[in-house]
Amino acid sequence: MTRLIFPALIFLSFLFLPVLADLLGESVLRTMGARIMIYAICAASLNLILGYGGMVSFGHAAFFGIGNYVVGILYHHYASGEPLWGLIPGSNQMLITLPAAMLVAGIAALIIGALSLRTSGVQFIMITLAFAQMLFFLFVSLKTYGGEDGIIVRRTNALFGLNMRDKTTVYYVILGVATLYFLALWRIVNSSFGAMLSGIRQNERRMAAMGISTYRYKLYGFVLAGMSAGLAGALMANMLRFASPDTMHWTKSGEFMIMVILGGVGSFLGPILGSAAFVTLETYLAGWTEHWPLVLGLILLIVVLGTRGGIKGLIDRLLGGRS
Amino acid sequence: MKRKTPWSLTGLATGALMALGGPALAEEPVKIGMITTLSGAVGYIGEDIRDAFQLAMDQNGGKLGGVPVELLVEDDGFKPGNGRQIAEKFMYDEDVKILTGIIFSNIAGATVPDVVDNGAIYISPNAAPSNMAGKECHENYFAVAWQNDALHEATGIAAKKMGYKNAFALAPNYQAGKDAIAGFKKGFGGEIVGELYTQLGQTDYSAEMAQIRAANPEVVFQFHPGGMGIAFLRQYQQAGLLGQIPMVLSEPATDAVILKAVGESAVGINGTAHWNWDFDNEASKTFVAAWKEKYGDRPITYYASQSYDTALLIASALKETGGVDDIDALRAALRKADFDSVRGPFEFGPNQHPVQNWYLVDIEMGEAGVPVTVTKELLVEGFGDSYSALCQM
Amino acid sequence: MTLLIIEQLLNGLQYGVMLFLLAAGLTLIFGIMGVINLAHGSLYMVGAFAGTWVATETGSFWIGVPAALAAAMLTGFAVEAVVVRRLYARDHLDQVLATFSLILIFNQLIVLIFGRAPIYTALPPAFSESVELIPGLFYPPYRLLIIAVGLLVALGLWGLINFTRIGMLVRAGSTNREMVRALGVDIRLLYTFVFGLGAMLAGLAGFMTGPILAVQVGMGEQILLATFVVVVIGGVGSIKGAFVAGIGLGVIDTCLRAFLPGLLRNLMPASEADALGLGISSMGIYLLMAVVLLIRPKGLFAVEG
Amino acid sequence: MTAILTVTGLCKRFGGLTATDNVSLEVKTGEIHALIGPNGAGKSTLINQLCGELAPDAGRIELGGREITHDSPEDRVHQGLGRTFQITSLLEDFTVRQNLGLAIQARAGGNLRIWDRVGARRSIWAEADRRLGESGLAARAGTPVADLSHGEKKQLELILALAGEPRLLLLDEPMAGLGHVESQQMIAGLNGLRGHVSMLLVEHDMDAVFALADRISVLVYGQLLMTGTAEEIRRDARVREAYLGGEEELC
Repeated sequence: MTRLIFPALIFLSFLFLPVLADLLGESVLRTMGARIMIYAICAASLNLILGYGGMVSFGHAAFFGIGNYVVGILYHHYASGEPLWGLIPGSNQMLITLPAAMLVAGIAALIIGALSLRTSGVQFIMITLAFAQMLFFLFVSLKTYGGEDGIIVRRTNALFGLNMRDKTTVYYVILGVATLYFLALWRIVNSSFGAMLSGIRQNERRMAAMGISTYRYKLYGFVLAGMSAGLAGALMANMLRFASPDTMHWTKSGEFMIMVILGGVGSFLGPILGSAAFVTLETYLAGWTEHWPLVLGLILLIVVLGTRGGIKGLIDRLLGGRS
Repeated sequence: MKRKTPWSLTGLATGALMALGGPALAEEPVKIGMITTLSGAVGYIGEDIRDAFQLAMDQNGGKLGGVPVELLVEDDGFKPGNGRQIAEKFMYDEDVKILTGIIFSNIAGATVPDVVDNGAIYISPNAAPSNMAGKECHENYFAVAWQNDALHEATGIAAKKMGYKNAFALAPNYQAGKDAIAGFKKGFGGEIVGELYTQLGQTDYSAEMAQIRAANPEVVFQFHPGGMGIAFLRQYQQAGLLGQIPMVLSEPATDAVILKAVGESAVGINGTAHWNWDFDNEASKTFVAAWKEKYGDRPITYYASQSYDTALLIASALKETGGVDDIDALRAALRKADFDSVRGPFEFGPNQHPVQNWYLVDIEMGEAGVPVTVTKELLVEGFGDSYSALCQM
Repeated sequence: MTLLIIEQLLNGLQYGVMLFLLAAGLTLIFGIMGVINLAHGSLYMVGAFAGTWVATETGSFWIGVPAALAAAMLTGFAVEAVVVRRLYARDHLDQVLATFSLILIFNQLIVLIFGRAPIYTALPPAFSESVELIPGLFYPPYRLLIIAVGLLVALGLWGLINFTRIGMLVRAGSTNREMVRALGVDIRLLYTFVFGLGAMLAGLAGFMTGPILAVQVGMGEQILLATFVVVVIGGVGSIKGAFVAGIGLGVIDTCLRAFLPGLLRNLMPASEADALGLGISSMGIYLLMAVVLLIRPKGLFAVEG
Repeated sequence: MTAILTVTGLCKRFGGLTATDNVSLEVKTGEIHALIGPNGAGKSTLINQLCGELAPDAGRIELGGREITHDSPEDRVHQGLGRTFQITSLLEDFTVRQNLGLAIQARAGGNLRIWDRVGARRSIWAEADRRLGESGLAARAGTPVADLSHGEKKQLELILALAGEPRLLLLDEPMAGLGHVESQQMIAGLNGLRGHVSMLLVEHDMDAVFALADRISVLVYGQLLMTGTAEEIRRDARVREAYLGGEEELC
């Protein structure tokens, strides 16, 4: 039972965060909370392939950005009334846009993964980066969808007749999706497939000697991770009511990696902690000094040089011995 | 080398106030939230926006229009998501009713709709993308600088007026680049003998230089903001094209900081401007003198003038309303634009974007060995933008 | 037309040797120490700022050269001693995060010291006017200088690697790290040397490009990705690969931009040709890397081992 | 007796070096067949071709009468080929039991399922516990592999390979690095498998080879020198020369 305490604590903090924000008069906490949850979904999906599967993808923002744009593009066609390619009607229904974002991101991950996974090591890092950059340049040059100015989504997608103009409602929708996502991720990590993925990270040669065709499993994991990142991107488009190519810039991929490492690679809750730490640092440092990148850089450097296993590792050590 | 300038003190003071978060001053000041970009290669623009606004406040003892104001500044880190979050913080936690400062269209796109939907006023000192000038216009959204397209249309008009019959146009392959060439064509109306798109962030333009030389146009128009533009101009000179084929530039390619970095490679090029440091009006002279006194030989950019104008506009409205409690009154006061702009004549069009004059400028070598823009003639009077027709307020 | 092709080839060569200067250091650091150094672009920036500052203060471009080299090398030594040394035994992830932090730190330090505005770099006076190489072909001599310096450095590196004891160790190190340790060599000294050398080449590249490009904060990141592409295409750890891939990429990138839209226009309507040509050339280097890796997953001149 | 493994005319060259030179070899069903040879004779290269990590330049490999020359390593495993690694290659973060569980899971299939719970696949864990119980590692079931001794790792290598229920087991120096007592245990363990699974044993420890092998093949400079019983090998002059010329001693 004790191992449930920590996740429950995290869930409860997010549940009561808006209340706390109102009490303290710090409503920025609510926005931060929503961003943390969305980034946590994306970082956790990266952690699935990177921490559990050992695939260091430097292009994860591509799928985040695709999810972002699916919501933006569907809204654009919904608002203009013209179907995409004369076929696909636009939509502002979250029950349609979110699955659509996951689907499109999943297809992109299938194609990119199928090609990239033929390489490994540094080459894999670079080829995933290359694909993400190609997508970035593609979207920057798409005139119909605003190019680098992005798409303004005037209204958050509708869901069950909820009042989505209310920011707290949107917050709880995001919390709901994030909770479902992490429950699902928990199942995936502990499934037959999850065990295989973990084995592949530890020793691919051994897995082959057990008769496992590692490529298929890695690709499957890559697609699952891509879909989750697409989900996160779609939520981000709903929260910001905006989609733009900066969501797929290579520095965004870098930030997701930072969150994973900061939180603790391969630990289930690590990405949540890492995303929380990163967003909090960025927000409060920027409010504190205009030279915040310097301070942020120093903190990250100290964390990576001084600790192993990120924040999760640190907490475990403080709580005594479990690693 | 330019070292740290005194603004850091005011910056620190604002920071300290924000950290304390309390109403420390005797008279509750009107808070103005400034979201701007201080990070990275474009950070100098944010620096100018912030410092010019502060300058206007300092000239009046920390007041605008007789009302004490407090300027809250935060760096958006060139990220739309951060801009949006800072806006929420300003509006909900600091109860800010007037926001300003955003430089880039993509950050404005993520931030401004949220601000105006919340009943706060947003006054843009720079970015003014076409959608927000047209269909998505809003009564709480004002643009002080220009509409994005107008910049390049004015340059096209300049090329036409200078008698060129054909032109070669280049811009990076992204939305603003395409808009720039479209705007130029619209104003120019002549033959385009070559149209080239470069990569965003490209550093080497030698391939383009050879193509320009091969096409041998009467005039070259190019729009490469920031570092790309510096590289382009230097390579244009090194390729021996400067002085051979004339060039016209839009305002963002000729700001004083860029000219200083480009050096002699910019001399002889024509530009367009809605404000220049040598303007002969009282407001402009006061501004330039105050800047020189405070910042010495730090280049004075048109970005700074826009932010200064923004402060003057806010001052004119506050003078009338005395505060921000009545947003409707504030909006009505802003709409009048009853202030002496550093650029001379200024009024808002129906979409609350400027209607103003554009001028032709020459780039000449200044006394300090740094090129400067020199105003030549009036190009077009009372110029607005074509999107206002789409705006239904 | 022939003149245009020659000119574009020269342009490509110049861009290529620049990429080579950066990639040579990166590929050695990569190959020998197994460290992914995202901060390599920061060393390039440090070289550019330090060299330009000294050149402006003294009024002589040439005094800027040793200043750029020294500043970049010393920064390189410091980075190696304080940060990178602790990363040798770590995985790629920690290296990426640590060197990413270094980018943030270096960029902001440059802002603190030099301010946010880009700074001006003067051309050496003798190189400011175009020269007529062959009748009808005018070319900026400064670019010829860069080509010459780049090729000289390549020659020097070739000599260093093939004919000196240090070079022997470097070669051995990029194929088999354990072997160098077994030889009883102070591996730490070798690492410091290689890192310093790489930093110096990056600083040289930064200073040399100053008069052509903009010397500004964040200039390193613009070129960083292209440099990594060169390293990966050439094969990690291979100087020869960096040379071939750097020049190849420079020439291909330049020629794609120069000739592709024109060629495509012969095949299809102009607007489609422009759109396609544009797409291919802006994704060009990434596309090329993806294709190379799909055919040769370890790059063109992968070091065995 | 039929052959479980038939190798015909296998060749592999690295640049100018011929590492495998027209090797033909047969392992009969049920036998323990040892492959010996001095260092650099090409034993590892041969093993790697048999298990599919290296592609041969020429020749043919058959397992139980079915050609597997161009099959991937995974497919060979499905055909009934198991192997152990010379340098132990295990899942270091997992416990002994988890390692074994994964090996059984790999054989059992159904591993692309993301909605089941691997902990709830009872048959797997029952089998894992049974196999551990039969081995000497039962007491170490919950120990992470990283904490095992070298001998224990070698043992686990064997257990994992057997969990795949192979018809033919390729054993790449199972005695390497073991102490005397551990070696004896390993020999006893392998002896106990005689008749249940065919084995091709690559080994330097001649005591072990002579104690275990039904037949021995000698590989020198990539070529197969001879195949015979322990007695025939011991007596052969060419074998003696090959070994005396090298650094190692026979017996």
